[in-house]
Amino acid sequence: MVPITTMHYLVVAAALFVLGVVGVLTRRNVVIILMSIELILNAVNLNLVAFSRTWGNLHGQLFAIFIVVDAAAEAAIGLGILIAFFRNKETINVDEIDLLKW
Amino acid sequence: MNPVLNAGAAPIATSFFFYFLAGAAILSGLLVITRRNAVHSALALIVTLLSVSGLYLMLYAPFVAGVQIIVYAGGIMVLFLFVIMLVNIERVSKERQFNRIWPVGLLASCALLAVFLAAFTKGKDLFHDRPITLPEDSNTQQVATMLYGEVVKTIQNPKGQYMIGQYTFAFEIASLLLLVAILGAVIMTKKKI
Amino acid sequence: MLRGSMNALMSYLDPRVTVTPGQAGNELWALIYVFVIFAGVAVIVLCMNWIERKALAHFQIRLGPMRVGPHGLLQPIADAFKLMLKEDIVPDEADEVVFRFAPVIGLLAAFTVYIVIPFGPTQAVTDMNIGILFMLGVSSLGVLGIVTAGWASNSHYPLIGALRSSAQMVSYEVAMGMAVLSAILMTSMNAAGTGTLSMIGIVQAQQLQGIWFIFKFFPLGFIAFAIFAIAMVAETNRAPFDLPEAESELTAGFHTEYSGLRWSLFMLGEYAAMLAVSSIAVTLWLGGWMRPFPNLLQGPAWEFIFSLFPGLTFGALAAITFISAARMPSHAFFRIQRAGMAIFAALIGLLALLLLVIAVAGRANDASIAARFREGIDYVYWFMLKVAVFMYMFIWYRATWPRYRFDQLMKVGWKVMLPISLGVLILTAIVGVLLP
Amino acid sequence: MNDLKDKALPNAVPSLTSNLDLEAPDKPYLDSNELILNMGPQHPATHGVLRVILKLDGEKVMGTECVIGYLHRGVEKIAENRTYTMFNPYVDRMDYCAAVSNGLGYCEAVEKLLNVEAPPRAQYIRVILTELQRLASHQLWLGTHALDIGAMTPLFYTFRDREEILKIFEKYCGARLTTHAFRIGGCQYEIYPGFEKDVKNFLAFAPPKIDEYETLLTSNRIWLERTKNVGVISAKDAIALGVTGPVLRASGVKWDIRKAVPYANYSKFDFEIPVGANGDTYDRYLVRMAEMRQSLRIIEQAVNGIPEGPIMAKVPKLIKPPVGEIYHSIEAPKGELGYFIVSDGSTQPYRLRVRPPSFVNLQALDLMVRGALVADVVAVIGTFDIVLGEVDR
Repeated sequence: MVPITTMHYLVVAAALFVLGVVGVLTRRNVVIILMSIELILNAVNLNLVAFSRTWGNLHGQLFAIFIVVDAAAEAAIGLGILIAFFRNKETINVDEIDLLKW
Repeated sequence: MNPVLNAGAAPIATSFFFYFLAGAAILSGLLVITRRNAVHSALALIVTLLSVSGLYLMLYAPFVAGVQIIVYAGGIMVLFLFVIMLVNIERVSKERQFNRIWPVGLLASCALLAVFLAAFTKGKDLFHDRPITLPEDSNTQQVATMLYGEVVKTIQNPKGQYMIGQYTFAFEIASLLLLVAILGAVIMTKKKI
Repeated sequence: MLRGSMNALMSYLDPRVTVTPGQAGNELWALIYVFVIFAGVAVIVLCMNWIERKALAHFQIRLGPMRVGPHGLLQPIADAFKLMLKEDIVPDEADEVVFRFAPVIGLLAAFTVYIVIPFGPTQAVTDMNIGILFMLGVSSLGVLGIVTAGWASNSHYPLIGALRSSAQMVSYEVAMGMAVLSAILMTSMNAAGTGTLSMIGIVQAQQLQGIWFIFKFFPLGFIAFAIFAIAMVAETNRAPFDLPEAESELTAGFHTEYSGLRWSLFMLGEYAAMLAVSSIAVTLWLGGWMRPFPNLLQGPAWEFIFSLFPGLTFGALAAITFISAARMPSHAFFRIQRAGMAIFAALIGLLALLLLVIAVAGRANDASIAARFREGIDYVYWFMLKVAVFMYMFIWYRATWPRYRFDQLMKVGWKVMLPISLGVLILTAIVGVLLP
Repeated sequence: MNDLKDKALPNAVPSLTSNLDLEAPDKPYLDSNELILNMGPQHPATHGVLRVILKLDGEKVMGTECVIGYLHRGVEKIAENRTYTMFNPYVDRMDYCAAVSNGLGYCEAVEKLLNVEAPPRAQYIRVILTELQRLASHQLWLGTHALDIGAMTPLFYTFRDREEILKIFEKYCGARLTTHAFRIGGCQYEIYPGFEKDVKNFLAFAPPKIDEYETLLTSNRIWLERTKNVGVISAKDAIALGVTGPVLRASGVKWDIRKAVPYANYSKFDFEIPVGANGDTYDRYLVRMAEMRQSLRIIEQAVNGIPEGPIMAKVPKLIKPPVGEIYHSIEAPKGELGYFIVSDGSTQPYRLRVRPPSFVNLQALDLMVRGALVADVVAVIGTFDIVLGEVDR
């Protein structure tokens, strides 16, 4: 069997990234779009950690931790916006959120 | 001490676990973007997150794996589920699931995939797998050192001297970011302030 | 293959082994530990079921189960059979897949944490570098089971229960994490300044510093411990924080729609989680597997005296059982019950005898297998004894206190426990720096 | 959350039918995160078959609507087809937790209609039994109320002690729950030998037990948080809604029919009316606890002064009251229990109307829980001490 190399991890990360992009670009439900963004961030994290191992230092892992922090902030804000919007417009579909104000 | 008794844990069945976790991650990633029901998507995303944290463990990044589980799966996803239940509207899952420009989006994603494929096939040599393994035992300690700094004790100075870590500033900025996020979320979700 | 296995089996019994099977790469022993722990947890949950009902009953001047077996000893088994035979109802409007899967999530989360619980320096499946982080993370996954169960039931009471539990567990996790952090901070207060997240490392740090962390920097350690002890009750949804399943408000909360085996999985998960969080508390603050005064009362004589404790405890249990068998009314109706009780006592007595024999055989610190067994029994005994205190407290709380209201629960979590735990954390850091 | 002051509800009586605003034309059926929760009729905390429809915003109660009648047996209609004597057992089935009090009220009402009075000995027996019943009813209330709030243990303590009262009932008349202890004109049974001893034993037995309940609850922090400022009702509102009994007294109104309109010799006994100050759930708890002690006081005076004499007044075998109408009310454990009887001179009442305390008190539910949380609804339902047999009749 082929030994598992960094390349393998990169391919997995790329696949997750593309799945996330597809989700962001095609879905209507804001919640699922936010989840797709989490998918993208995870793909990036996986890349960073894989590179961290390749280069033998911890900077990649540090970045990954910062991205996790960022993802937490993003989820809180995104879901906050979502709830505020849902309260006013009773919809969570992106293509109905086109008024640029409420 | 007998080296046989305390042999370091050599990873077993690496490729099996890698393919298993990678498959689980990608498959549930696919489910995330295809399910009608947002709760199903969220559950699939949890599986993805756990698989990815398994992959981190295989990459000798136990601290990141732990953070991934505790923050993502235990925190963020509970928040997601909470919000989905709060805005639980039946009709969303019966409506059209994809937005009007979905062909464009899909096309763009395909283009992105093509770029990735091209990069991987053309630039295969760029990503050599070096036989470097990170020492597992001190991972947390090292991460902590880089984030917060450490107290260095020498013979001349036994009380120790504080060394600022490489990322201490970024760490403080991150905490500020979180504070702003908390305030923003509270202000936005509160009905009356 | 077989010889290799035998070799692996025997080599780990060598008393010179100082690491867990997971670290030693001994998969066979790791698997044995996994099976022993899982079977042990299942048995303890059954026992807990009986003990809780009995203890609660005696708190409330009742007798509790008395019919199935002497003093209702077989009641948990009868209940388990009943639950297994009951119909597994899935409501029509429920989300079937999620509904069926939800109890398993909670159970998985509760059982996975046992991988890193150190019953002794080598009596754990493995020791992780991120042990306590792993435990907190995985045990926080348990809430997903509750949330999905509540949502999938597609019914109002379970939904409210699920919302309550998700808010509650996320809130109390914060205070819990802060309390844990102050204990972790204490591990780093040695000459080298190296802290650890590993569960075994935390206990060894207590051994090294010669103090249980509950007494360290008194009262800081104690306050952190108290915060954890409160938060862990909230995390496991037990009274007085049992809002997600508050039976007088939400009928049964998130498991209203569940029946039979799936319902019992929730119960199993709840009790397993109780054991797990109690184990964290014991590991972090009460010296884990260490017997009382390991540094003060040293020497082979003390070792021997303390190693008699497990056997004596079970001997006392056997004696109590014998006495209560003898004190049963001398009516023909109780004949079988009395015989059953006597057999039960005899079994416990045999166990006690076995433990005593092992204690005596492994008396000296020689390199015999008996010595290793004796050590292991000692460690597990002291660990489980400390855990048992917590389990009793859980029952005691339930008998004593009314239930909190949701907003009060949140207020206690965010406005009382979090500031206190943060203060303790900061004070611990300051004191740790100021005191050499 | 718990601030009931800025509630947008005037002191007027809320209309029970439009509480939920379900039919408001210009509003959508429900707001985005509002929820209709159906509490009951099968629910552990609704004390029988009360059904409360709650409109919730998250956990906050926006409105309630009580649906009653699941236990309706048409007691008042039955009365029109029974003779006065035959109807007597039926009243026991209304408030089955305080059957003796119901019987007392009915018997006294008919006696008033007949213009006879029970002999003093019978009056004393009646007082002892009724006050014992009040104690038993309050104990039952305390156990279930505490259970609703999540404290399991008091239930078993109160049931243990209630058992002693029920034993006295059983020895006296053979029944424990639906006692049918009194007859029109007095009592059917003479007290059994040893009755006084039993009651005196109970008088010595009960006070430490009441202290025991109080140690579990009165200064329990969680109990205080769960009951203080929960379900507050002002004296004005309480009077406007016709609330009576401990619920009214906890709001600070010193209204007890035993003192206000004395009946059954109550004027001869020395006792106090405990009142509360804030009208919250905790005050109602304290009032009832104090009432238990006052009941013991009354029983003590009564059992030491049982006069000799007959136990039955001269009442014809076939009761045919003169034409007329009468309203007579007593202070039942739950509040004012009134009987309005219209007699057409025949052997059967022309019309009999019961004013049950639980039914009237239940009106205040919406006022008390609006703006509170779901858990408070349970606490407030418990604090009314409702019995659905009495609400639905």
